[in-house]
Amino acid sequence: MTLEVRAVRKAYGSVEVLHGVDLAGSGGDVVAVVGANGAGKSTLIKILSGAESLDSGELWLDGQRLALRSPHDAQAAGIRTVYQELTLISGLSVTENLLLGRMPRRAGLIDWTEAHRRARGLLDEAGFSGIDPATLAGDLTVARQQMVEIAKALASEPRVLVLDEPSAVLAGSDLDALFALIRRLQERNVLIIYVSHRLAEVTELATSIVVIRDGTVVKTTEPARTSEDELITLMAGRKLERIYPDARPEPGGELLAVRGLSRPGEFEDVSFTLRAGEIVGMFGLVGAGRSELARCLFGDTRVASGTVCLDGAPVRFDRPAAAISAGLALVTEDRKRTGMVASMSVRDNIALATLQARKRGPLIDRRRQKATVNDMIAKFDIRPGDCAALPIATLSGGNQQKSILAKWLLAGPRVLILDEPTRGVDMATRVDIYRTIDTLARSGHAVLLISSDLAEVIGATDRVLVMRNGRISGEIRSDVATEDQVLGYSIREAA
Amino acid sequence: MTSRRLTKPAEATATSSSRGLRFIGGRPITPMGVLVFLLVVLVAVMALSTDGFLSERNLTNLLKQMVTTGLLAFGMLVVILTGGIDLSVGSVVAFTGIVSAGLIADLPIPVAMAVAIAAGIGFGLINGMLIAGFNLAPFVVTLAALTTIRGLAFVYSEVPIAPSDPGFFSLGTAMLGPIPLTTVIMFAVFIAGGIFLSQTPAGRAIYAIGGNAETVRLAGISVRKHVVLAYGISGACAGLAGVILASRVGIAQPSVGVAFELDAIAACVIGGASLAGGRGSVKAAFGGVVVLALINNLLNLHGVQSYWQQVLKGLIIVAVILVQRRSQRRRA
Amino acid sequence: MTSRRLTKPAEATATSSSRGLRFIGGRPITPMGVLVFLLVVLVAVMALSTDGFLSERNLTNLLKQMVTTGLLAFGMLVVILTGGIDLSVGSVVAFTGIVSAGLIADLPIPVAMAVAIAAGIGFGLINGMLIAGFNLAPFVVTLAALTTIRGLAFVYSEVPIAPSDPGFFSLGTAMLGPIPLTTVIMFAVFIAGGIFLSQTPAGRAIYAIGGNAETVRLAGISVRKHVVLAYGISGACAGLAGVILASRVGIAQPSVGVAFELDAIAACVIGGASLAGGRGSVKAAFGGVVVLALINNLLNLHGVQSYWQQVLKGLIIVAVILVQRRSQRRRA
Amino acid sequence: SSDNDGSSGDGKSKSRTVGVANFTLGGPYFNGMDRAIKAQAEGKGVKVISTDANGDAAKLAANVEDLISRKVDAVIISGGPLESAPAALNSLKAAKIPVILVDRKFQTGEYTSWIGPDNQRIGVQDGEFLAQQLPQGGKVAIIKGGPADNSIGLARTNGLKSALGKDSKFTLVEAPDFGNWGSDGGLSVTESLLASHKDLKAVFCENDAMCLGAQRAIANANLSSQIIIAGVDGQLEALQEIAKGGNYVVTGLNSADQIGRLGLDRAIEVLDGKSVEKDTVVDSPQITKKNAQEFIDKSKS
Ligand SMILES: Nc1ncnc2c1ncn2[C@@H]1O[C@H](COP(=O)(O)OP(=O)(O)OP(=O)(O)O)[C@@H](O)[C@H]1O
Ligand SMILES: Nc1ncnc2c1ncn2[C@@H]1O[C@H](COP(=O)(O)OP(=O)(O)OP(=O)(O)O)[C@@H](O)[C@H]1O
Ligand SMILES: [Mg+2]
Ligand SMILES: [Mg+2]
Repeated sequence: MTLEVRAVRKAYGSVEVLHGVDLAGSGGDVVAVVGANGAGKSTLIKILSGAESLDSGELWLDGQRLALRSPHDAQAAGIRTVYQELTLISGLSVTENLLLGRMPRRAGLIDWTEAHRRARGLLDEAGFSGIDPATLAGDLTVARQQMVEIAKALASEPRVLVLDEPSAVLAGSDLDALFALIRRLQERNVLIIYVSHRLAEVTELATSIVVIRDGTVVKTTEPARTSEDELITLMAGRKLERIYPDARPEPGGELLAVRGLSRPGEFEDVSFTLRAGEIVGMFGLVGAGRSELARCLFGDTRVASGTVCLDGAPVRFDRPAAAISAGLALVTEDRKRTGMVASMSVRDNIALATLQARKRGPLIDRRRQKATVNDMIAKFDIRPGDCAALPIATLSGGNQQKSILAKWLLAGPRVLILDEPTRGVDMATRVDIYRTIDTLARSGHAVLLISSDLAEVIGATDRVLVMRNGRISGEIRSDVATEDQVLGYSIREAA
Repeated sequence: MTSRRLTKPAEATATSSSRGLRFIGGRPITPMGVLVFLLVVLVAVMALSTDGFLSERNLTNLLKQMVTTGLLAFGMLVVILTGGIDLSVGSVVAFTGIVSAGLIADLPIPVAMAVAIAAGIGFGLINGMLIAGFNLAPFVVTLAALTTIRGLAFVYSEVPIAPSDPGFFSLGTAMLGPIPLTTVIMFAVFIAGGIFLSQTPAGRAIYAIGGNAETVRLAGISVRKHVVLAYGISGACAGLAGVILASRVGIAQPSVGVAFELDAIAACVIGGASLAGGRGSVKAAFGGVVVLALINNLLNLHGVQSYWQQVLKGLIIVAVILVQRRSQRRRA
Repeated sequence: MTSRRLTKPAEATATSSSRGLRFIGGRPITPMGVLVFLLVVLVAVMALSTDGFLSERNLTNLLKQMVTTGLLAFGMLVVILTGGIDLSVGSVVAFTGIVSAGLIADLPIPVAMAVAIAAGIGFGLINGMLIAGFNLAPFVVTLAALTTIRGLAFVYSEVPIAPSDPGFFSLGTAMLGPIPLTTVIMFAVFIAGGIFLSQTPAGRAIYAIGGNAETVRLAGISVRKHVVLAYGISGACAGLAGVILASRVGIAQPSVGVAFELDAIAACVIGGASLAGGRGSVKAAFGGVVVLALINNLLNLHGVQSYWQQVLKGLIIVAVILVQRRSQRRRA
Repeated sequence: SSDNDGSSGDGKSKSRTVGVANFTLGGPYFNGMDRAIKAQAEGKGVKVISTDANGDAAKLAANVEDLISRKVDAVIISGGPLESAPAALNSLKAAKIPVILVDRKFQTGEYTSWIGPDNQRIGVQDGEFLAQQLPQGGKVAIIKGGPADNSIGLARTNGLKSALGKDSKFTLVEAPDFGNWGSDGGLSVTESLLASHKDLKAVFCENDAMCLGAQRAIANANLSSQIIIAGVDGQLEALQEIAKGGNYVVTGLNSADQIGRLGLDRAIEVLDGKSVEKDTVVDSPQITKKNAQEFIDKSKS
């Protein structure tokens, strides 16, 4: 069983985003595809899965030329894809999502007991036994939805399984389960194409690694014959001398002080402070309650008990607008649902939080707005560079994320709360983001960096707060912290 | 740098929005509860505030009067579940009514009625093909259909047709004991429809399409086919309603049925259906139909003046969906 | 339940329909191009097929007769952009018309008209508050409003009111050269509205809300306030339309304006607006208004009988949106 | 609740309840009728329950059923454009409740008594008057209220045609579009008409409401001196225009007030067991500049 991608080219409108990409693999391989945001990974995958047509080039499966006109053709050929974006039907049970179009029936009617049994089987086989097939897909956390997506893809016993950043929303045991699954599939001689920004897992899993930069394959190699540093350099096209910035000077006075903050069912008795000029990391297991805390600090949900002080003065935000005008900003963890307006242009999205800021009379000063937005696009190196007028939906995941950061930086916040800001973001871009928040901190801002990435949560911060079951379970200075310590705080069950 | 992640096994699935609910074929039954409550209240109010209400005649009237809205509401629900809407049902009622009355001149009554209903199905299928085939906005397509089909009804006969053959009235007037035949037919439609939507692959596909058409397509289910089917069902219900109405009134008018679609839609939404698609239950839609019928009956029995009736009806509908929403909120 | 459907049909078509297009303030200008083409064709057909068309009188009629739909269409567009819909405009037209005619008995004409328009705004704001404040389905809220406000119009006066003071007619009948004053007012509304939607923070917020209300809220913009504003604008336009219509006809009837909302919505959609919200342009909506007016005019000049007019109108509307869609497809 | 009370059971067994089933109250003529019935009932000490079917035949049937539930003693049906209402009539027959039809006589079904105008006759009157006014003939436009499922309008138009049609001096043009019985419709239809027929000599509308709109369109086109107008009903605003002696020259009285009052009286007579005329045609005097004022005074009083 062999798959070959030969000299594939693809252009959107006038912009060519793939300039002749080659890729090959055979049953049992795990071909990792890595590259910077906007490099063309998802596009390549959309072509493999029949979702996009290729302009030129060829796809060969077992010596047969594939002509994929629709995802359906791809599935018929045995190629199944789990997309970067979740596609479950939130209103239907997990069972129906898994067996969509293949529900067992008796006398024309659906046989629910049999259906649930089969769904159960699929989940167990995939190693995701924790999920109850009878729940609504919409009621699962993103992580769990992702697992159902994968189980669904396996249900049709594909010969090629394509995974686009499956680990972006997975963590811990879920991730381990995924890896175990991938290994089982390898033994079943399935070819796996695996897109990820997590070089660690790439080097751990892959049998071969394809590095794409700006739509061309710059190198095809194997884990044994390369290093993370080399990969990063190849992806970025330049040497990233240092990932995390130098230590910052001793922070200034207390900017944000949280005391005994609680929201029953979400988080309990949370206390911490942010000082001017410091970056504080917040680690925790998915579901620990960090996002809820962030949303509450930002005035999106009401404080049940406890106090929040800004510059020593108690504040109580009843809506995000209040928090923003007080100098807070929140980059949410869920780009598509709460981060951007897909139907609008990049410019409209970047300007969204500052519509009132640049006006001439009652009207928006279009010229100044354009200028400031273009500055941001340049500053964050958002690709393609002339995207201001494009709908943000056409940008790659990482570039969308940068646009959202740009939106908030325009609002000129003093306290910046980032919830998983580097999810699905490539290393070079991460470095940009670390730099940006570092400069912000140095200019007297305070940053709360919520992240599930141990290395980053320690490396990019001054202190690390750890959350477990909605409570702060520990705090460590980053310069002395070890990953095991932080992890320990996050999982150790209370005595 | 390694980036390992962990999660506590305890991090189980269900989030707040579903806590404490049971599911049928994977869809929540909450709105139903609220409706039942609402209905009990309404009935109590009416039984106490008016003496006419519980009289057999009035109850029979109620049963008769909910048939048209009921049939249209079921068809509308199916369409709404796909994320669409069918504004043309009122015109289809007019067209099928007048055609059925016109045809019995040359055809046996059952055949004439069958032909009329078939015409209704035809209109529905055309709507569906335009919407699914060219992916046009259902609102506009069926809006255009509303105009066109109304026009065709007049083209077929400018003047009302009052068949002399008493057999034509039997469908609309026959009683099974205290219950009108037409009401029984409506119940049958709702029961069959309920099973169709919750227990058959096609029914579930219709729900799924309303949820995420793209995913359904990838699952190898023909979205087009099922959307067309949905509008076909709506057309069938409208056709049946048209024939029944003509037979009940005893005279078929090309001008009948204006704004019928609005009550049907209102019934579905009162029943907690989401116009975005994917959410809604047959039971609850039926509840919505009953609520509307009770409101009308209440206002009539209290002899509220016509214009005030309109004013109050609007206000009551808002009140009802407010209660619905509140209850959903509390659960969420 | 939280929907994590990232490939909602809406979004999917959103990108696909816009891929490779130039954008103005985030919305595609294609539908405009198609419309212009359509208009040219229609006008050519009419100029050639009828002698009456280019007569000054006929052109003046055209200008007069598009005013009501035009005003309603702009208000409707604003509401549609937020992802809502306003079915109550027809009733608001009736209410404000009759109230303005009634009040001039005791008030100076401009004041009376202002009061009436204010009432229209009031209705709009109430709609908006119910919809945004309790997040109820716009369709049902404004449907209830349609009934209630119609009732109120009759409660205010069952019989038509024909003011004797000729000053009442001047608004509706004054001409600026060959162009009716009312038409000028409509143009003014569209121009001001265009600037409002594309150049002011509130306007952009309304677009954004239609795209993703959650994001807008977290960007510190009050969704509620802007949705209420949108319905207020729709109410204002309906109020203005009502006053103008009454003044033009010279007699205000509580029964006027039935189904006006449908033409307004049709105009927006012919103009390429998406009923899902976030997408639509003022220019294009105006194009839609003109197309509808031309269709009516064409059928009248050709003396097409009324129900055939209905049939053809429906078919033409479908044809028009088919052309729209195709063109978008081709570019996609 | 015991059977013998019902809505009529407010103490004195003498008191009667008459139900009114209106097909629509959406037009001045019809709610004029409704008000006349109530006004007359006031005087006679009869209770009236009025219902409105919003132009929906099925709802009319339903309303009648509701009225029966409320044990009315008689039902007056103002059927508007409705040709017939078998269901309603049947259930009333079954309940042995007398039925008085006002304005509209149903083609089919049994009723106790009918009181209404002769619409054909009114059309003829208008036609004859126009003939006098336009000795050398000319183009006469006809504006219909709605589709021919409303034979009231049809009768009026046919009346006019029978008066003018045979005379070769006259050419009749029917407006392609309906005026929907409202002034706004009358206005826009006339506007379109004038665009293609500048040489009109007269406009006939199936009711006065549309004439009022037509008159405005004609005025806006500065053709008031050229085009005269004829209508039907005797709506107050129309009478006032006619009295002014402008181009609105004639209408035929179809008095909702008169018919409504007679209708209620008829109902009472029936309930009193008097024997009554089956069909009563209310005569429809022609109203012109000469006699307009007296009718205005009458309707004011
Ligand atoms: N629908 C589209 N229309 C226009 N351009 C597009 C479209 N989809 C993607 N692109 C462009 O194609 C390029 C590659 O996008 P792609 O999503 O493949 O990047 P990626 O490698 O997946 O990035 P990421 O790691 O952020 O997901 C980007 O420049 C993006 O802007
Ligand atoms: N309302 C929601 N519906 C669906 N998924 C959600 C919702 N809120 C959060 N999620 C996703 O579910 C996962 C668990 O998030 P949740 O907010 O429940 O805990 P959390 O505080 O985000 O966890 P963490 O501490 O990692 O942020 C996250 O991946 C998040 O993106
Ligand atoms: Mg990608
Ligand atoms: Mg989170």
